[in-house]
Amino acid sequence: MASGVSVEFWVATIPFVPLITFPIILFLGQYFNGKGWWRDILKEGGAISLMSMGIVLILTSMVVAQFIGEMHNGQGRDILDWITFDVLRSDGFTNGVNLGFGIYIDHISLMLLFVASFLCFLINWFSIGYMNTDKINDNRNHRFYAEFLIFCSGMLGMVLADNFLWLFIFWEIMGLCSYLLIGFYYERPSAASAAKKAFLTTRVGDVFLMIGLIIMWNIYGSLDFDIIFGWNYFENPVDMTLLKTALILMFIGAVGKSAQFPLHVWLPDAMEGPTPVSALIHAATMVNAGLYLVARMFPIFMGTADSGLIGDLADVGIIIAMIGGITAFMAAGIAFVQNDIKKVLAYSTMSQLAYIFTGLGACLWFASKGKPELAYFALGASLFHLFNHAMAKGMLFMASGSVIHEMHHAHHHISHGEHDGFDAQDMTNMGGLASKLPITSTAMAAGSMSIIGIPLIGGFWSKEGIIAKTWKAAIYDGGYLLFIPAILLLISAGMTGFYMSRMWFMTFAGKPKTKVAEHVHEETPWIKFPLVTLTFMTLGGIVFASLHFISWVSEGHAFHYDLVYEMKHAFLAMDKDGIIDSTFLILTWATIGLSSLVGPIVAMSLYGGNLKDGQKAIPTVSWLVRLSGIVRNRWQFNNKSLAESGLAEALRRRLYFDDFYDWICLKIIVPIGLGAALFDKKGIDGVIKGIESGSQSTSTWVRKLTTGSARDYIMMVALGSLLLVGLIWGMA
Amino acid sequence: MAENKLNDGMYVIGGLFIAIAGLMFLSPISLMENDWVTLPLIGLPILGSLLLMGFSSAVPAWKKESISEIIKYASLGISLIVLIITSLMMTDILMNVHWATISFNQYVYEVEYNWIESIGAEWHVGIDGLSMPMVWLTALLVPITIITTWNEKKPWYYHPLLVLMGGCLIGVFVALDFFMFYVFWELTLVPMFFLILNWGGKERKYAAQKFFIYTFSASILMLLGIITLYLLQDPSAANSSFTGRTFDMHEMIKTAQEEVIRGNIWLGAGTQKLLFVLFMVGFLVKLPVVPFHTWLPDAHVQAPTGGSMLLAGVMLKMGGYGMFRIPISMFPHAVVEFQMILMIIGMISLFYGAWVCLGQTNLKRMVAYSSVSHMGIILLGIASLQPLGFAGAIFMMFAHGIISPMLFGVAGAFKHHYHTLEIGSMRGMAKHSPWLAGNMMFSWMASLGLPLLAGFVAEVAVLVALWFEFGWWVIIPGITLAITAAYYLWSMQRTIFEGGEQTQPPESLGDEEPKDIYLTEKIGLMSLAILIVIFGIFPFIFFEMMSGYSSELIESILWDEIRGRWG
Amino acid sequence: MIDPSWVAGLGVIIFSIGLWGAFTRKNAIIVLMCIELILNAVNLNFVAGAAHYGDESGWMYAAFAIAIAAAEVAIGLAIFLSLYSKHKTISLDEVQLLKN
Amino acid sequence: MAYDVVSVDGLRFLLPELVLVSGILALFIITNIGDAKIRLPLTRLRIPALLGGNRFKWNSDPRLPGVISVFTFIFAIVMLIQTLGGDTCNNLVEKFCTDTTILTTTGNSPVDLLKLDSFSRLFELMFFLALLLVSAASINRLQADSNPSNDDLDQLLDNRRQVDFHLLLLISGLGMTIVAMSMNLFVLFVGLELASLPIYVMVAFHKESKAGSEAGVKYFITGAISSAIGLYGMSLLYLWSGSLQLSVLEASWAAMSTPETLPLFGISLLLVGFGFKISAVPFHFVAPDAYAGASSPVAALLATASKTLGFIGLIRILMIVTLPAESGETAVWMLAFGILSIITMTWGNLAALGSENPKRMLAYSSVAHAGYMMAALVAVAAWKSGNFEDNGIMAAELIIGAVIFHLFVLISFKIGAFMVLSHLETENEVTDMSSLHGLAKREPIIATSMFVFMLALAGVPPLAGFMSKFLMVTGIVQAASADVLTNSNVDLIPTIIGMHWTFFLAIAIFINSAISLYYYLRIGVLMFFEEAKTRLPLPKVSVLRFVILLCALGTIFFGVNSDWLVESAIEASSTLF
Repeated sequence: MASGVSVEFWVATIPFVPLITFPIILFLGQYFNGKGWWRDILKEGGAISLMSMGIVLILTSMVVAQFIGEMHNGQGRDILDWITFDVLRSDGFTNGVNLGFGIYIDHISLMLLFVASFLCFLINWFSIGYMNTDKINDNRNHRFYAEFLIFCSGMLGMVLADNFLWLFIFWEIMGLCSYLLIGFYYERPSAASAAKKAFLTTRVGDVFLMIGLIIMWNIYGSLDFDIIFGWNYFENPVDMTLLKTALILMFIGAVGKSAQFPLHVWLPDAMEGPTPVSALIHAATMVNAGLYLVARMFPIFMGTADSGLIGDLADVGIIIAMIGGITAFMAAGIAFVQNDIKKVLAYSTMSQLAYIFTGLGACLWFASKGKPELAYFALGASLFHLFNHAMAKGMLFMASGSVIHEMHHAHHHISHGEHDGFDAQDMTNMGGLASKLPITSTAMAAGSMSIIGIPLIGGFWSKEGIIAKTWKAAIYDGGYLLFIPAILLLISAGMTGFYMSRMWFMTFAGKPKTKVAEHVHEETPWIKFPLVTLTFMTLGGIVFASLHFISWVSEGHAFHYDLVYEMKHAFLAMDKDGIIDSTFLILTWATIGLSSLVGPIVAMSLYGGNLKDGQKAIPTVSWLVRLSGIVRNRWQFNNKSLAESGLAEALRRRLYFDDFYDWICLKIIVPIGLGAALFDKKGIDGVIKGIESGSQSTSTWVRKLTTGSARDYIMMVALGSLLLVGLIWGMA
Repeated sequence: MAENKLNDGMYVIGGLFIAIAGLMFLSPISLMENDWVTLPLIGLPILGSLLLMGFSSAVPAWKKESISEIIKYASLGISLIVLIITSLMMTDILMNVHWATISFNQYVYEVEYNWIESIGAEWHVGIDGLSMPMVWLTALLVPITIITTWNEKKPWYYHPLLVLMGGCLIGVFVALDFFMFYVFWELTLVPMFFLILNWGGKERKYAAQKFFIYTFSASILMLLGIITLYLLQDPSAANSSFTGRTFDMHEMIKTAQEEVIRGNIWLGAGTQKLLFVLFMVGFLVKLPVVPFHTWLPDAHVQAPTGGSMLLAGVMLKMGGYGMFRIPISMFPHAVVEFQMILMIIGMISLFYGAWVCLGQTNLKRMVAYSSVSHMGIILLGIASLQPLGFAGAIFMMFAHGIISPMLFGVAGAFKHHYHTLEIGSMRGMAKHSPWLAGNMMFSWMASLGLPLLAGFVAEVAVLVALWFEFGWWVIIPGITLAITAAYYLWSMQRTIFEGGEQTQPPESLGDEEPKDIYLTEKIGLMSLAILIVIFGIFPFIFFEMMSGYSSELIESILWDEIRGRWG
Repeated sequence: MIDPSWVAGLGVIIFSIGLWGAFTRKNAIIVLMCIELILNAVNLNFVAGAAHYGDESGWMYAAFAIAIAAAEVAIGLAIFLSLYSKHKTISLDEVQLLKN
Repeated sequence: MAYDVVSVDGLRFLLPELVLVSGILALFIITNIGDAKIRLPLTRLRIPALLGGNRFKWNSDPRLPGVISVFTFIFAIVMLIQTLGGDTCNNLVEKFCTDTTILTTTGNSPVDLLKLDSFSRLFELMFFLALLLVSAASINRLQADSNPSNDDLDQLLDNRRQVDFHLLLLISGLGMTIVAMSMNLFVLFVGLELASLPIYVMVAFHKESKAGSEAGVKYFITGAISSAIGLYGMSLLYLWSGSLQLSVLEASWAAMSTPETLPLFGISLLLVGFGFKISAVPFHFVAPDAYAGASSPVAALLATASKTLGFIGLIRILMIVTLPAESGETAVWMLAFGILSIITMTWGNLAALGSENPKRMLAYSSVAHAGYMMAALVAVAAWKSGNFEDNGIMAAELIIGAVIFHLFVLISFKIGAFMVLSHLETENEVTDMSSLHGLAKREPIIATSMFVFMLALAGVPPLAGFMSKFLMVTGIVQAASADVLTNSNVDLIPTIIGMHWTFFLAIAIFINSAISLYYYLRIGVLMFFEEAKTRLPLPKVSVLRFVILLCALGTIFFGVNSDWLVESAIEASSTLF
């Protein structure tokens, strides 16, 4: 990997490995379904796909090892001249404009590359344990693995692409896979409709994204990162209003993909897909694409600010932060009342992604205002949160999958395979599972803590950074509008503490609420490995931070990132000169208090409780269960009135967004379509039919003039002669 | 028995190959002029299929079944020969011709013979970057169509008719003489008329007549344009002609180009506009655009699978091809003047077509309207007057040419196996017929413009060009993309998906077991799918050629006008 | 000698009578007679012209016209006969099988 | 070169007509040869008298008259070709042409009587071909047995009916050739009557049916009135100019400085006579009735040869006599004919659209075609009214050439279509479309031929009908638009408004073509789509089938390889100007 060519080759190979593997699985599966060796040895394609992902992981690790700490400035390399053409402008032709595929490596892409391939591998592993042991999937797992692989190649390709067009292309491919995988259980109407919803909602965003890209192209004459990021705004001034518009349009695409307000409605429904899909696509990787896109805009903001166009693009940052804040708050609120374990996680995903968006918004705001250091810090915090969230949420989903899987099996065992409307995902059916599922409960606890932001655990560092930078922007840098997202984020931090704890305690603490929950068995072996791995990844966030993680994205700006400084900075709001900022000290502790104390304690008091007598939990979580028992005994809330209030109902109805969109579809869009069809049939085609019938009736009338009487004919001849005489005479 | 039949077929194909080889090497024309177009691409399919049909009609009715296999293999053989020759030509062109350097109005494989000397009509054929993809597309689609609809009724007429159709279509695409162009233009109607009339659905009688009359009516206005243009030629150009004039497109384009260089408006502004309108009416109806589109849904819904495949795949492209070959290459002033109108028509087609799709309950009707919608993109590409837009429009012609046959092939297979075309008449097709469902999904995804499938390239190119020229108008195509996704996904949900644990085949199936597609259908559809992917990932195979052509076209004909308008 | 214009004027009158009669009368024979009237008007014109110009060919035209008229009558009557044998009528109003 | 018409030199040029005359005589004699013997007076020798007595089996064969007339026509065509060529024209492969020869009356001051040039010879060829096809198609079937109740009568008559029929055909042919050749309006008229009178009879030939005699009466009465009116118009012209010699009339017309009543009335009334022949609206009313009542071959004759007669007359009158000598002047009849042509084509097509009787449909289609050709004639006047000498002559030649071409190729597809109906008549009377139902399944070749004829009538390329329509429209557009279109820098709307109004005739032709396609295609649909009552093939009538195939081949041939015919037609029309 010393020479450039081989680097290019190895990196470019990464997305193609799964791309080549998927048809093999698909066609083998189509023909050898049900064969013993196919089912048991190749795990209906799971083994092949795991192998493929293993190769990808190895390649990725090699690439990351090669470039880590070295690649401060991104660099694109062309691989394929996709289409070449000329552009005509008023000043003449630009010849040989090329839209090719190439790879672009910088720290952002390396990080996401690693996240993607690592999680893809683990979740593929998990899938073998999860999918292949469920009877409902028999004889169609090959489809799952094939689509899974296309997704992986889409994700990897998107991360590596060296221009916005190819980013968009792979982005769309992921969208397709998301559609296919959500609709994996296509026979369920809910799954089919969720798949459609996901595709359409993201498609709406994609349309804007595409228009945004087209405008970008118009502005820069190219979509290559190299060209756009290296643009000299002095020599080639651009229309800033147009650029702003383009960026906002692109952001709308990101909103759709990352399920932000108001295009968020698809994500909860997407949980209809198999749990590994939710884990990978709808929590860990694909939804990050929007974040990646926004992060990719960063050099543009820096570039404009460097060229003296300070603040011209700041509005974009505010909009992004605003959307993030609203989504974070809204999603957290809705997550309060969800009983479906996956739905809670889905809203949590939405909320956490919103954090990252807010962080990125603040980052872009700083960048545009010409404050690179703060901008880099915010960018680092956001991307770090992305990393933490991906690891934690991937694990949480897998753990929830484990729970669901075992619940399902237990139910199957008890009811002897009959369908009685039992919902294996409903947390009100669970309880006390900590004793049955030791690894799962541990993993879930770790993941939840990371998401909540319990101090010292992965997510804490990044979340803290995001909130702090948002406030910083709001308070010190004149971004008064940013107060709104900043306040919302702060409140949401507490809410996160509540709903994540609620989920954990409802599932694992207390007494079993149903018979099924009592009969749950231990996890299947394939599930354990990824959970354990990810638990370490999650808890070890600080390790990554101290491994100069943030400097990955800082492009050469040296920060003092040693552990001690990090600690001081985080907990005491001390800057590098040792001065403590009291405002941020308060803010920091408010955040910690809200998220780590208030939220969890309220949740414990409402949903916690000791296990059934005689049941013991694994030591890693038993303290939690016991703590919840204590809290519950001490403070007993009666939340009945609140739970039955209109607000709770509205939250349960997801704040009526789905109803509203359904109303738009069914009452506006579909009627317009039907109306257009009717108009086409009766109006436009009616004219044609009218001409036809008109000429038919004219024909009848004309033929009636041929009366059959010779006298009439003679008379007509006579009249005709008169007519001729008249015309000719008159003419002369 | 089956093997016996196969052998028969092989003999027929072998015999045909030998006959063709003989024709090519013994025919004085081919030998002397090195003419690879006249006999192999046009003469062979037309004469061959007429011979086959004549042979079939001579066989008494009760014996016809026994010759059906021979006829099928013979038709397939002819179409494969054409495909092989065309592919060789294409490879030759791709390897040896650099489209970026070859100048506008230059052709390869160009041959010229006298035809009707007294009026100056010639048999003039040639291939350039515009026609090569179309010719290859036609040559490709005919065998695929034959294979896909291998089991059609009355194959002794059906398959030769497809071959005949292919020959006529290639004639349109290679013609460089207006007379020849028009003759083949109208000739294509006849086989399609019979395909619809004899193998179509319930309303086929109405549909066949409507199709014929509608498109014929439009193209006679084009004929008026041809005549007017012909009369405006220099009356001393062709001495052998009574009128002294010629129908040669090559000459006319050359004259137009010279006038542009001199800074004149060839024929004068008003005349250019008049001719432009006359020609465009013919082409727009063929394309078709709203509001001249209503023949299309009727024709498509009633046409047999093979007919729809060729109709949507190639016949609609005749309109787009004609626009590039004639009005755009000859009347730059009018093109620029009418740019806005073209764009608006394109927008209406695109947008309105998509909305109508949303309201359709018939699968084929929906796909037909989606064709209308996609043809709007071609018009938009043209209206953009950008090299990229032109190249995108031409690529759209090609891409839609491989996507829409698959759409119709799938719809036809659905009709064949489920006896219905109603969307929502069934649930859970993925369970009953996974191959059919898979192909259907693939084709729909391709049609809604999924990246890395052929249609996306064209859409992106056209949208970019559109923005360059018209700015925010691009929002309408953008919305249309979403609507396109909506109607396809909605139909997918109601046809392929759902259905619960139990199967829900449509009522029209009665007690029959739902079946999956035949091997032949699988081969045909999968080969189209593979092509869609190949041209989606490697569009440059043709795009370079198209973009070279477009740039040359704009640079040598339109540039002055465009610059004049920009001031 | 009478001025030829008087002869021609008479021709106009006869022509008009003939034409008028041709489509007002039902009986085929009478219509035939009306045709003869028109032809006679023609003859008058020819004769008048011949007299006026001293051109002998005019006389010949008239002679030929008479011959043609005769042939026409012969054929006409034959056709009427065949009509009568099938329809039992020669009234033009009563043969209207073929119409529209 | 001018010859005396009754000299040997002159008659040499009339060999085709002489063949017809001898054919007529032969038909008289051969069919009457019998075994009657005459005893030589004073001897016991009984020598065969040949005429009279019982006829032999061979010459009472009903097919014999047909064979004789077919061979007469073939021989006439051979003779015709033999007279072709000459100094100015030596390559008949390139085009049909001949030197101009004028035949004059005998006497001291010879008057030009007949003119033999490419124009008249081509028309003669057309007449002979049409008559040849009709007579060939009538060999195997004539209405001899159409009325089975009269079996005994038919036995008695043997082939008398056929003899009559073919005799009429031959006589009619003679008349037609005179029309083609005449240089004198009255001679033309005599020829017209000679051709028409047998046709009246032939229309009524179907006398066993009510429809036949009715059609005969109507056609006769209306035709006679029209030709009488035409003759009256001619007499007015005579009164005006003192001669009916075309050249004299042309000169007098050119000399006329202000419009005079007499010639205008004369011309108008003359046009009525020809208008009836070509079945222009409003003189067309009887045409559908006649076509429907007559047998199909006769109807075919009406639609081709008879129409051609009318057009010869029109071309003579309109193109030679009344066309202004100077360009820039408007012919008096231009507007009238323009209006009539549009009405004619539209009326014909609209009426044909809903027609349920195939013969009536073809009749109306024939009316429409007359309209197209009239429009072409109007265009010639249009170029005269414009100011472009060089192109103008060519435009006129092209237009008249197109009309001639059309009349020529009509023989292939119009006769072909009627022959198919004739073939159907061997089975049942063709009174509505149902007899065409499912023909494709019974007789694929015949049905395909019929479809070819229909497409040719509609003007679909590459068939012959397209070529003629194409040429006509080319001529019209050229005449109407040349001065507007060249180098006009005005905008679109002024360009359209600035067109000569005859340009819209071209558009009218196109619109009508579109309308007409509807009913032509309908025939195809009926044949290829509808179910027939029976799957049995039609009775074998080999000559008829041969004729149909010949027509189909001709239709395709003259469409795909029309060069020869186009050259010939233009050559013929160029002799006029």
